[in-house]
Amino acid sequence: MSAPSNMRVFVPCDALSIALGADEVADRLVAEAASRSLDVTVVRNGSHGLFWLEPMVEVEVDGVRHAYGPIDADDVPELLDAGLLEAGPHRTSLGPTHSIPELERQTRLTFARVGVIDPRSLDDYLAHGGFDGLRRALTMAPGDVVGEIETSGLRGRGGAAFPTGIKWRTVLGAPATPKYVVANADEGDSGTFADRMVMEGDPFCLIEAMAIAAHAVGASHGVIYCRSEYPHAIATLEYCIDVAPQHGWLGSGIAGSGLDFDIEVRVGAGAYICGEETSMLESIEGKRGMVRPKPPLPALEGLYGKPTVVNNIITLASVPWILANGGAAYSAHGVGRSSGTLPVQLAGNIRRGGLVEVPFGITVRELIEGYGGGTASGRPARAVQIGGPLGAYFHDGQLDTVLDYEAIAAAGGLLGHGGVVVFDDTIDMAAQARFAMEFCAAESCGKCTPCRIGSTRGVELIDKIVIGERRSADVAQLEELCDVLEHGSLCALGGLTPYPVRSAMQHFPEDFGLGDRNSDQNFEQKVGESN
Amino acid sequence: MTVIDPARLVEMANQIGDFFAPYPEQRRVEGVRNHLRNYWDPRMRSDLLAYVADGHEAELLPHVLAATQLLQTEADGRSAYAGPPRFES
Amino acid sequence: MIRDRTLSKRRQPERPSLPADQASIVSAVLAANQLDPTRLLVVLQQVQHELGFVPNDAVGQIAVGLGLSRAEVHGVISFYHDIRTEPAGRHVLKVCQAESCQATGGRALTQHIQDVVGCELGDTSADGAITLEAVYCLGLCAASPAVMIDERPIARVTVARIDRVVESARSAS
Amino acid sequence: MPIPVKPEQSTITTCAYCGVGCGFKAETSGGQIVRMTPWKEGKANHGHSCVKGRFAFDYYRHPDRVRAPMIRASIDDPWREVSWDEAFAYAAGELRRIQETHGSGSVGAVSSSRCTNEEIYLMQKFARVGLRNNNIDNCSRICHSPTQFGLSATLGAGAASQHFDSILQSDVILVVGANPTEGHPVFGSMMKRSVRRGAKLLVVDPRRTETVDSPHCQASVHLALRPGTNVLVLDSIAHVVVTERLYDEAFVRARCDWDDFELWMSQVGDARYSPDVVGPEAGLDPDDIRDLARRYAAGPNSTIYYGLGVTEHSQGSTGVMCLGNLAMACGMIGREGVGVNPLRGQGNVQGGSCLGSWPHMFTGYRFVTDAATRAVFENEWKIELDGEPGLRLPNMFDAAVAGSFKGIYIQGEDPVQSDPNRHHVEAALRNMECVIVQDLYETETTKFAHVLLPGSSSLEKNGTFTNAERRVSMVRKIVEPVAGLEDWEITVGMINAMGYELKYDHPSEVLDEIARTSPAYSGMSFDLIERVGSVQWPCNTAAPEGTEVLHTVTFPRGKGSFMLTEYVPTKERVDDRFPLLLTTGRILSQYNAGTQTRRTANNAWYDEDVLDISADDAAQRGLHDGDRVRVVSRYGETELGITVSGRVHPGVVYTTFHFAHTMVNAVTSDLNDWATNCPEYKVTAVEVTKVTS
Amino acid sequence: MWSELRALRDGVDLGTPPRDGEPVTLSVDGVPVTVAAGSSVLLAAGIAGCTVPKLCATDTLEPFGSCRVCLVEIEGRRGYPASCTTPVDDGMQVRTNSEMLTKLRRGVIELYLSDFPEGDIDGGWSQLNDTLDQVGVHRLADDHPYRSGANHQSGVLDLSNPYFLFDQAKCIVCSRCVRACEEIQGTFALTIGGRGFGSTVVAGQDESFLDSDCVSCGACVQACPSDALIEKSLFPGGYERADSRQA
Repeated sequence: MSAPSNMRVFVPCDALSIALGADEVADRLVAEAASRSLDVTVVRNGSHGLFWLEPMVEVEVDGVRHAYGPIDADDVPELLDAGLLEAGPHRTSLGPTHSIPELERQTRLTFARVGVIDPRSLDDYLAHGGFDGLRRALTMAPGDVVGEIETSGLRGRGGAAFPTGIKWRTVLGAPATPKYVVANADEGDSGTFADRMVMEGDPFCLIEAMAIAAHAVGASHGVIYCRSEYPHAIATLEYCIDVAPQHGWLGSGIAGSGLDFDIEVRVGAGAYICGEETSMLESIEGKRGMVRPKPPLPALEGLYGKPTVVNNIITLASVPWILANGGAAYSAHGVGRSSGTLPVQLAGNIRRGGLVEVPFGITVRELIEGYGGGTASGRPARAVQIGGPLGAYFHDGQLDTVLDYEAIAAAGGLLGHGGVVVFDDTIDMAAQARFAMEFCAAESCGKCTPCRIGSTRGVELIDKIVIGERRSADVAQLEELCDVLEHGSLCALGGLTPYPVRSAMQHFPEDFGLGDRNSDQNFEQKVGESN
Repeated sequence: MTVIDPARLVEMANQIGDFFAPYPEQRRVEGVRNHLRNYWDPRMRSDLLAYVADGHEAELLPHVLAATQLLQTEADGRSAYAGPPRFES
Repeated sequence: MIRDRTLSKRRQPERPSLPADQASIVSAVLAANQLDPTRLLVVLQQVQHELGFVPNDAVGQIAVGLGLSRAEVHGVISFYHDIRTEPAGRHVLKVCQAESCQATGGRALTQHIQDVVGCELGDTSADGAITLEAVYCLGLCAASPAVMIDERPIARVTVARIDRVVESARSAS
Repeated sequence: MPIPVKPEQSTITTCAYCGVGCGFKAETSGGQIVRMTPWKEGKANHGHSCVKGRFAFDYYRHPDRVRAPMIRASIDDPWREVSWDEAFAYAAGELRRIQETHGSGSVGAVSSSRCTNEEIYLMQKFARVGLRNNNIDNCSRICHSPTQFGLSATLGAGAASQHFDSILQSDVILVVGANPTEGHPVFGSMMKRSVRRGAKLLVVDPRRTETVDSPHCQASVHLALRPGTNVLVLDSIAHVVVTERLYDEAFVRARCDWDDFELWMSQVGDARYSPDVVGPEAGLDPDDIRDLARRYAAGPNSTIYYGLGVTEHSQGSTGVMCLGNLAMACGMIGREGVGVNPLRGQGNVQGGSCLGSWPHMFTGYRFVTDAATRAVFENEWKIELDGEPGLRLPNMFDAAVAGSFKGIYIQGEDPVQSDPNRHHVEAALRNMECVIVQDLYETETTKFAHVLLPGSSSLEKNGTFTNAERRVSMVRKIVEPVAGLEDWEITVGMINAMGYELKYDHPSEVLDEIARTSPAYSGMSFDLIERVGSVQWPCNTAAPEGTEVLHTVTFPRGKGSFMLTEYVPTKERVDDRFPLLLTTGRILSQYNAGTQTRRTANNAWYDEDVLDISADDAAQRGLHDGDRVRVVSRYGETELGITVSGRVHPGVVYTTFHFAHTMVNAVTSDLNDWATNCPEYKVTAVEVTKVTS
Repeated sequence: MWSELRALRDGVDLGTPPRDGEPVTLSVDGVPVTVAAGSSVLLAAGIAGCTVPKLCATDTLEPFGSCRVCLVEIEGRRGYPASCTTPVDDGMQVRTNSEMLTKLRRGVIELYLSDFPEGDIDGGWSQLNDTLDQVGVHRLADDHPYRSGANHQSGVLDLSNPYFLFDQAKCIVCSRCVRACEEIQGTFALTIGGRGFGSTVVAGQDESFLDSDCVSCGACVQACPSDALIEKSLFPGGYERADSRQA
């Protein structure tokens, strides 16, 4: 049997894959291949998001990718012995990648290329439909590009769910120049990592999206504001925005058109609040990340006081597909006012944690049980926090809630950036409520009074409630404080912190010494109604 | 006795002369003359005239000297005051 | 704290200046950023990258270089947790404190790390080997709990795993 | 419990410290001022303030205050306290005696810009009706007299063309020889506000001042010229405007004398003013000169603010004319956001200029040689007036040294400390037979006085001030004058003692008299100012509430006139013995000769004059920060501490003049402006050597 | 152009700078009022004679929106926007009082009082006193759960400037001093240091006022609503703190 020539073996370069040993696997593969004189190219792809299988190694045989995982570096020799390069059988064999059930069942529009391509390879990107959306957009009038986004029904995936088309239309109509496109990559919510996966797995998609936005609104400069906790994403982005202009995809006269647009990466410095768009703009301007009041809207007075598109990474990453395939094709997915797909991130105490891109309309239970396989600990799931640290805690009786913006809101929560964090029955929900206040206190910019002082008072009150000396008075005060935070805060950090606090107290009163919701008829009165 | 040291008066007059030097001849002389007429205490003017007349003509710039001669003529003729001053010399 | 120096008359307070080698590094960073005040945060990050921290004595130079006041620069430094005004230990171990890691035993892990390293979050071990920092999410939540040592992420952290990490950080220079 | 005292009463008044003229509320409790807070309706400050006006008011109750009139026959005698009447009688008697012996012109008077318009007016009236001569001058002689001369010559009005707020509509701000953030801090803040809103700043100044470089305020172009080369550099800027045809021909044709313009073009257009020639001589990069000229000419709205860095030169008046020419040539005059504006030093320097305290002019800049003007005052005052100019202040001192001038009445000034060539001034005063000084404290000058009249501070009297934007604002009595009389009452007492009968019940009557005799003030009255807050002259039937922007339709002189501004280098030159050029200025926390501010806690910031020297020059002389040095010029010497500073270029040293013991004016030259005798404080060749104790 | 400066009236503080825009008519508590476009709802309310309490807003500074006591309700809009940062619109209907607004304002004031020296309120005449009067809360009840929480009562007392003092115990971190130093004076000598509950007003690099770049113009003192920055001359007997609850 002659050794196969120029085989491509894929090992993810995604940060979580690396955190699970992918670099060691890749190094070992290169070393082993060399020692065996095998003609192997190790490609560092993004992750498919099946993190319980990472590090996952793939080999491409006759145009089909076959997966193995999870692989430890020490497994590499035996994997090669088992005939990896011919997709031979091994105890870690997963079969053709596309038929892995958790992947097969997804609807990957935004994440279609993530895990498939070499993120740093422009050729790979182009070979997988890259820049099709931009090419089409450049043939359209800016207003028509915006129209396509409006047709798609795309709403901001960062949390606020504001219709992207309306935002772009506002910037397009703003007379002031220059205009900016800012990509919010300050993905700070616990339990979310979709932005990171795009930046690490399909960075040219973000570049393409920003260029489309630039064309659509008339912007000349783009900024990607990425949190410092993502060094791998930053390195990948910087590589790609360096490469793109060399091939005419950034800079002056993009793709032979009249579009001039460049992008700069700015790195955060450890401030969750800078994920709030106005705070982020301040930070990009080199200032303290203090929240600005709205109005003025950033769309009219954003970066340096100029009209600015500020979009989340996932929002932007959805744009090239929409332009390439049409807004109507996108809005064919989803339910009601929640069009398209949502990349859900399964995290916390979950067996099969990872990224699941599905159309809106799936239930929480389908996600956690169907995709996630239940808790990692094997114990019963007790609470699920949806939408990051400012999202509400759901109890086990609410798992059939449908995942779309309106349904989650109706259930007293918010979808946020699509993070789902599962907790088993060992969790102390009073501690979680306290943490919500503590997090608000730690990350408050300090501008508005409810958030600046209220968050600290909140921590103190929850401590008092748990001690229980004057529990009813303290609970009443906490309720009042939550009102002040929710309705009086300048931005969503203070405004949403009551969500996890109230939901924890409402759904898990026993953890606060407030009786048991299953046995105590009056617990609702005790903990008060959260509107 | 002079009211001020004459050397100082000559210095001041020549400084005024420096300013008017670039003007055409007539405006140059009249400029100096008007300035001395409108801004100088009459005792300073007469001291300067007396000093110049005392053989110190060479110490003044030629057009300043010409201006002092205009002033001398006016003083001699007691000609009436010629109206409000003009700046443009 | 009471500050009262009404009686000390002086024209300009003496402000210590940065050692020349550090000052020239700061100058280079400022020049690389075109003396653009909107790049203050970038400048601070780069100075920290070069010097390991942003010395208080560099603030005046940075302020003048960018056309800002010392107060503004101080305000920005004190806002961002990443910017340090004292040198860190040889290694920085960031321990995630957020919910996904809490759901997977993160609180106990944090306590264990503090015990093993011998200092609280925010402090540096006595031997100067490790600085512990709280971090709110590393984006590794599908395999919590997670930490990051220097720029190396580690997920699905166990006590045994962290002990090895700490040990090798201590022994490495 | 730290509950603050609540003031019982609040009175609106005007700060006397600088030419900005901020409105303040003086808040009192138990008859004493407990604080001064800025008045939000003050049109010069809009509720803002600086460390002087806001806080440095305690000088008024300093133990050093002169509390009673005093006289002495000889300056070697001790002072003898006397009644006001005795003081007036003695002083007037002495002046009369001198006039009888040495002639009518042997005595004179000097008014103070720290006094009110009414008081300044009364001082010139004192000279004209009391002394019966025109020997009256004011302290703007040593600061902004060239402004009055130069702007009158070109535009026809010796005052700022704009109001302060106008700078918010400027696109380009050209600051020449001024440092507003130190000298005129509240206006400086307004300037910075304009810069933060996008106006571009161009600075011509030998020093890298705070105006050039401070947080959020950086000059786009800074011409750090060699001291003394103002006119050369301004002509070079004009050269660029002319040769690159950046001028506004339509404006010039419509508004200015075209023949004079052509004459001017041919002068400044000459190759000798090319930036390539001027640059090396002035120590500048020629491209910077071009850059500045182009930016100024491009506007669209470019304005000029300038200070003593322009006027205190042997070509001070010429420098001012250069600015007037430049503004006219580029059409940058006669609307909001443009103009030419002097930043005046003392609280009422503009008033000092306007109110006739000149040896050659009556109120409103009308010549004493003009019979019609004289007739107005002769009619008002019922007395025949002298139709020839009197002596200027420096000439009075010259004459005193020469022995022909023997008596002087000085109101609120300290020429020994503030006038050029200290030794000359001292010799002059020592030569006099009667020196009458009216001041708050004993000063360097009172050492030579025979009569000491206790003056009243601006907190102790009623009247009006005119600020640098021609704005007349109310000064109100907050506390009683320490010796019972307001300054205007003292001057009235002196006039009466000289034998001219005169009576006013209130200073408003003096302003009424000014209005009757002066067209630019004809609509002005205390009632009007009370009603509208403050009024910018001209105020007359055409402009019943005053005029914000001058020259909108025509110039007061009709067509604007381009003056020829040939550069004549100062005679003050560096050489091997005196290789450095000393230039002078002020600092925020101290005011002028420091008479008031040195008697407040402002010394916490700055308690002595310090010499700024470049690192190169310091190193060459083995000097270090904090060393004491001897500063020697051709005229004298003094000792100072030094700061090694990046704000001055090699070859230039700089100091302030706030402290009497420093005696900076013992070093400065006695060269002065060709037109007005304003001293050349900004250029003195010196050497600096370390003092080894 | 000039309204922001020239329309200011002494003794009257409408909370945000007057503007020059075209006239806009709205109603506040049913009272029709016409103001220039670009004006804030807070200013319009003041002109309509409806006093909305405020702390961080003053008409010499640009609106900031931090204190959250000037919240109002606007017909057709969600939530409780801060009236200082909300520009007027034609036909806008504003309510300055409701049960919820009262509750929110009291809630915010209680948070302030939880970090303010109790003994410095009675007898005071600061703008904070006015606001407390308007909201109708002057102290926390003896058994209020906010008592004994973390506070800044042992913070910096800066007596270095010869003319004014800064007592952090009385600082409500409204940033008016910082903004005055920037917007009015243009010196930028002050900043907020830290963030969140740890936010404090600091001069320079957290040094004394005298050592900082402060030029002692007094703009910060003028701007301070809570007498944390105040003239020393108003304390003839010297200044001592009322109480020093330990942090």
